[in-house]
Amino acid sequence: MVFHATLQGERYRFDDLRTLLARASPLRSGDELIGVAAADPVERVAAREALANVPLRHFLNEAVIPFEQCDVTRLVVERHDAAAFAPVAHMTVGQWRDWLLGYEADTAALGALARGLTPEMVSAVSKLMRNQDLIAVARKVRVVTAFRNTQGLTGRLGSRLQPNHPTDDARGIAAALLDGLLLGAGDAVLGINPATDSIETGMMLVRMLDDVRLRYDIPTQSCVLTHITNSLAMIERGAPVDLVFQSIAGTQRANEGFGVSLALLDEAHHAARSLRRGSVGENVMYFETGQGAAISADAHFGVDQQTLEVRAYAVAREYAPLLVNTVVGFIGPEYLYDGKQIIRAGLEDHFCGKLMGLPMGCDVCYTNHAEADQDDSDDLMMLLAAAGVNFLIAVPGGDDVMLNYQSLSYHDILTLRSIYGVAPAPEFEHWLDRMALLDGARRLSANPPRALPGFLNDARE
Amino acid sequence: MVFHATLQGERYRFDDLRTLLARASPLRSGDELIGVAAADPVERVAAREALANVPLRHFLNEAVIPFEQCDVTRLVVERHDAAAFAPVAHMTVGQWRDWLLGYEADTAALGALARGLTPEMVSAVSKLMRNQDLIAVARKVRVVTAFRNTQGLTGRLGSRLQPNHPTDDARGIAAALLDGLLLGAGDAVLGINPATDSIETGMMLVRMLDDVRLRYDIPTQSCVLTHITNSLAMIERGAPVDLVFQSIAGTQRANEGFGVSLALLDEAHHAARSLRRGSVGENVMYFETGQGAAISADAHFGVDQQTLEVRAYAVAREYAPLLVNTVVGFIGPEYLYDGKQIIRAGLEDHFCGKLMGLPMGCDVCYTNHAEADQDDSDDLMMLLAAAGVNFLIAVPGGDDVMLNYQSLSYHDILTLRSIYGVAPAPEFEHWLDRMALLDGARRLSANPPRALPGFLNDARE
Amino acid sequence: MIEGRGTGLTADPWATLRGLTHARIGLGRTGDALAGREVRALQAAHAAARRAVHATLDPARLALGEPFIEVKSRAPDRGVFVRRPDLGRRLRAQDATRLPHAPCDVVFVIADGLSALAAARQAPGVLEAVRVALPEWTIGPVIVAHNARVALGDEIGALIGARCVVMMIGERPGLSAADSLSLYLTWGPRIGRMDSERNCLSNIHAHGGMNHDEAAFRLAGLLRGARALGRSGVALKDDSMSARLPPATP
Amino acid sequence: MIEGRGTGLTADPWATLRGLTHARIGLGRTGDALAGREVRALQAAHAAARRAVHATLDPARLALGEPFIEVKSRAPDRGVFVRRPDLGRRLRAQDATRLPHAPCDVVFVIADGLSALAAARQAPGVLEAVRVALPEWTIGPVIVAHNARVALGDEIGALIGARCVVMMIGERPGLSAADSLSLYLTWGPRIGRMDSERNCLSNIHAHGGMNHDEAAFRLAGLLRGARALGRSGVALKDDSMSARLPPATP
Ligand code: B12
Ligand code: B12
Repeated sequence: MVFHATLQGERYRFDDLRTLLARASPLRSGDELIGVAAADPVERVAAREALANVPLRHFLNEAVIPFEQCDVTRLVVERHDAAAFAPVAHMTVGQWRDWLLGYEADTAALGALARGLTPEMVSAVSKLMRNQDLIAVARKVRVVTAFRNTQGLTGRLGSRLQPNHPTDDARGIAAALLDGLLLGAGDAVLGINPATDSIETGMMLVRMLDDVRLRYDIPTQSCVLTHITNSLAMIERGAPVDLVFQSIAGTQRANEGFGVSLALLDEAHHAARSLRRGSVGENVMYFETGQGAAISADAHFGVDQQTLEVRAYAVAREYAPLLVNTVVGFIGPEYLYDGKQIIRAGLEDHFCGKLMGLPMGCDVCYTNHAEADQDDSDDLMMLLAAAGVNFLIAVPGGDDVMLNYQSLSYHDILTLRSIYGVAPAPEFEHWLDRMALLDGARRLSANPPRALPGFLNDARE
Repeated sequence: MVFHATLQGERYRFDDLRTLLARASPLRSGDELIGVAAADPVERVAAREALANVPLRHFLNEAVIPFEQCDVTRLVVERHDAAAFAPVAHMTVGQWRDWLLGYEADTAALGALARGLTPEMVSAVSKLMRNQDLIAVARKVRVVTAFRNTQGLTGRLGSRLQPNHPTDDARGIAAALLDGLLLGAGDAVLGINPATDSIETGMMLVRMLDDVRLRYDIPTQSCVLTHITNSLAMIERGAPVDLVFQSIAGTQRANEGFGVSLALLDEAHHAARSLRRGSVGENVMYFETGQGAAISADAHFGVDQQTLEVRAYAVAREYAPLLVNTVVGFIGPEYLYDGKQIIRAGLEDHFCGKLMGLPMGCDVCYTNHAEADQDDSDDLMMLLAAAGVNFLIAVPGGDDVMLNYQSLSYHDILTLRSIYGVAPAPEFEHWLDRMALLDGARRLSANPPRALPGFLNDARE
Repeated sequence: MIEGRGTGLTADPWATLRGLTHARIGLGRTGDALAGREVRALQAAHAAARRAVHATLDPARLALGEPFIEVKSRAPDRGVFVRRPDLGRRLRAQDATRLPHAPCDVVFVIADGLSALAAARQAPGVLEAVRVALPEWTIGPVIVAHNARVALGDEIGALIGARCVVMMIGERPGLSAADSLSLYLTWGPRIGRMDSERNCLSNIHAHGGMNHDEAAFRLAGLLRGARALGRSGVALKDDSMSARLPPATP
Repeated sequence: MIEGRGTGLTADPWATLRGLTHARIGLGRTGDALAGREVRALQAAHAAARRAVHATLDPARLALGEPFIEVKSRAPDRGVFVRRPDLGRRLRAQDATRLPHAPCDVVFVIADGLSALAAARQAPGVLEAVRVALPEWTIGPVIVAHNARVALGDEIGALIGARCVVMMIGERPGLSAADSLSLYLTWGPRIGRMDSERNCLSNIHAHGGMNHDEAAFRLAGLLRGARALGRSGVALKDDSMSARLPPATP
């Protein structure tokens, strides 16, 4: 369908929904790269005006990527829940934006809506929102998941402990793991990106994480973020796999570029659940997404990168994940040029993911080829905490020595706990207490390595 | 004194404290303009390293602007309180940064320190801080002031209601004033910038604000932000002046450019206090500052703009102000180029002002010639709320139709109240209750103009 | 919860009040936030205002009806102009040597400042009205200045040998008025004058701002005051309001 | 409250553990925050890593000791390269026509990627070791590519007529290693190959990363596996660890 808007005496035309969405998107380098960004700020505002007038129902009729060419489109169409959609079915995107910000749209109302929403609707409404709107609405949404502890409760902020090492050295990883645990990180997951693609190394790491968990009786889950085919192989070979990880994207073609398909995700989901390793819940999947992935794989179909990102969330929610996080600043300036674009995208991703019903976390980060620095990360982590993000990623000192980028440090999580009055998952908080890692004011003590004795058996402590 | 640092094999030299401070400052266009910014990021880090090693005591010996040439330098030297300084007297800037972030540096300790600090010490330590540090320390500081209500209490966020009009039309101003009051703004001050320089118009506006206050018995204070000489004239002519306003800067020369002197400020302070119009307190001054003002007046002496800004705070605290705010994004991209620089400067100014003992507020804003937009303002207002800012400025719809820039809207203040759980000054909150402007959930109702009857006597309501 | 402009069902209680100001009062609200249409309206206005900053001044379209001298500051283009106020305050070398020494009471400079639009739309009208209001004053050649800041008038006034310079300069564009003009008056212009030595009349525009006649009237008052005082600045006040009844509120 | 590295008074309990990883563990802390010296150390490393992104590859300093062919992508400089991955994936026209058709088992491309430093420091050593590990393979001319992304190898491999291409490419510089190299292996290279059709060995560097011999050993294993399988990518796994005892952890 063709859309129009008149602004400042000029008439703008947008040839289809895909184009309209792209032109309405805030400026970002990825959309410029594939030539779908608005030509100037006035065209951008005109597109928003036109978009505000599109009925939400229209999104059920016009696909941005043809049904026949993409299984993500098919998934969205097939799984659309008309009953859940009913409360907003009569609205335009603009009216819906106002409804979302209204007082009546409370936690219950927003939660009930998720399955009625398509990614394109959610992406569309985010484009009509300022940063404060993205925060104000997202914080009303609660998505609670569980495995060995409960993530996403009000007043809580989870953290992934990411103890990567450039050669997957077990002792090097253990040292970084210990550092994080002593600083109270890791309730969302103890999650290692293995440097190599070796299934054997993966097995070794999974076992090592499970040993630590058992030895100290930590109510958390572990994950080795290798390719999903490797995780399947590890499960087959009897490794103690808690969570299965995979990077996913918003088009069938981009997922092929990642070496995955919906069937493969399904298989892995079932395999992991069959192990019944969760104690308080059965959410066994962990997904990462990030604006730009589909563009990088040349699998974007002329759709703007943010809409593509939300399509990835439609994939994710099929598998009832424990954790989903956008890697926002990780993919690089090719797609999010500077701190401003990263911050905006981080807030969008969190908002969109939550609205879609996902337990959204974020890797607040930047690469060294981006125009960004620690101040931008500080800003984004604070804004996400205000928005009620489920969990954040943290690495020793904020420097990932294997993936080569800067994320948050364990300390940053402590800062957020103090400033926003949030705590880790209740089961994990209880463990911190039990291990006497907290001081009288319930702040992390300055814990020497011996506070968790025997961690590296043969390293002097 | 000459300072050195070696970084990545290169030795850097900084000829004096002034230069060292400038090179250590985060990148900003104003410092580039006067040629004092670091040549590249490596030199900047080297300067920080050198600065970290400077003993705080050294700041008592080396002035960035000679004693003989600037009364602000003289004021700082003469008013330095050695007893208050004692607890940190043995530290370097770097050690002091760590001390400030430590748990022992609590509200009491930080409050006791203020009079022992010089602006250059405070500016120096801010340069060693990331955005999160600026927030984490500032939120520990409380500066409480009072006139007809109490500003700066924990859990509170004040707002200035700024109902400007391009021709000072009384009814136009009243309409904007009513809009703000119905939205719960205005506890910090009802403050009009008069478009013209006319003392008569000023008198008319002061009377009009006082009438409104009396008619509805609003526990707040009013101010017409005209030149201080005009305020003095108005007081002489018997106008009901609550607060005396003045823009101030960090050098004698820059203040001369503003048409003020310390003696003039003193005179006005005494004149305003002599009226004894406050009910719960006697803080009668209102100051605005902002990075770049001294550079714009060509009165910078080669000192970086942030250090100059903190020197303005040394001026402000002489007069026990009720309110001080940085206008941060207001002066323009000549000094703070884009959203990132504005956000950083806003956090710096708030931190530095608080540490100096001032009741800091902020005009979260941007001009149309800057590379910034609403998203940046959203970010900064959220970050300042996290930092515990005393008050923020708000105008109808975020658009000041006289000063030509975008500040926050009254609605933004409501958003911050919800997200950060903060309320206006207690006396004012009580008034909102009394006038039945709050709903059951203590949120501002959608109040039609008639909720404050008779506001514009002859306008149909 | 959405109320305010255009909800349709009930008569908008803000309608009358909105006639009193161009300020964005009585806006639609939802929850704590502004209604979406207001957010978009602001974004549209922002996009337009940003365009205005980069517009250039075309002297041909000023329709001045009298000769004028065109000069440029040292800022070569709009991009540099925005970042380098120092350059916008000085004439480029060739223009400094070209200006005639032509002693007079006052010289008027039509300057783009941050809104060439403002200079184009307001300056000619104000200038015309000022001439009428100051019959006894000798007025120097009209100067049209590009990429100019307020202080550029100091150098111009000094070179011409004028007793006073009036910069008619475009203010930073606002959302409601992207074409607002200010008049900055400096008695005894010379390089190095401080802002406290000038006076200012601002917000001259047609969207609820000061009109040309009012501006000319006030400026004339200030100029006479400056001449009487022998200087301009903080010591000189705009008391034109007391000079006539009823006070003008356009 | 400040503990960790260098507090002086007590022996640092983290000292031993710090020998196990280059990760920033056991850092000094104050309140919730990192100690200032750690913040500054990170800033210093950041400034250095950003410089590395913009370094260029000087083939003369590679000391290759064999002939090589130099090519460039369509990205004219480092600034454009960073923003335009599409251009970094295609040869500029003159280089596409210049490359010889020289069928072989594998062609190696030394590519700057995001760290020319990495290519310069690691690629020659790895290449030398790979030659030794693959005596029976025919190896095409060494290509040195500027402003190259991983997928540039697809076009190069196809033009040369190689059965397989190995990109030896600089990773994005990290704070601890600004000179980390990756090897990306693509069997049957042609424009349009997906990343799932490649295999990767990463983190080849001297700051606790994989050493050249280990990289060559693993690469040889992957190459043999790819030849046996007739393809590379997700289906091919790096199981070199099981091939020998004890497992190498440098
Ligand atoms: C950036 C990055 C990504 C981005 C790539 C998008 C982009 N446009 O940049 C995203 C987040 C999408 C990503 C995804 C994955 N990545 Co990755 N990624 C990296 C990283 C951090 C930097 C790569 C780099 O600097 N390239 C250099 C520049 C110059 O080249 P480029 O042409 O711009 O980059 C291309 C390649 O890097 C390629 N790529 C990225 N990851 C991978 C992984 C594999 C196996 C292959 C073949 C290609 C590939 O994508 C880019 C675009 O084509 C490296 C870590 C490192 N230290 O290098 C890991 C790394 C290469 N990725 C890795 C993995 C495992 C994955 C995933 C398979 C994870 C998963 N379970 O799904 C997915 C899928 C990859 C795929 N098949 O496309 C591993 C590879 C391990 C191995 N030895 O096989 C690494 C080493 C990190 C790790 N140890 O976890 N990745
Ligand atoms: C920006 C600004 C400032 C900035 C100036 C710094 C800077 N580098 O830009 C700051 C925040 C420091 C400032 C301070 C003050 N300002 Co002021 N300012 C403005 C504003 C918003 C825009 C000016 C503009 O666009 N200039 C155009 C560009 C192209 O010229 P420029 O050369 O870059 O700008 C110079 C002048 O604007 C000058 N300037 C700024 N304010 C004032 C005020 C007076 C009286 C004079 C003579 C000059 C002057 O400073 C700039 C640098 O030299 C106007 C509002 C408006 N709608 O115009 C008010 C405005 C001009 N300011 C005003 C006032 C009252 C003041 C103060 C006197 C307030 C006080 N009580 O202290 C002070 C001191 C001014 C001084 N003597 O220096 C009034 C003037 C009223 C009048 N008719 O006299 C205005 C109209 C706003 C208002 N109504 O409150 N201001």
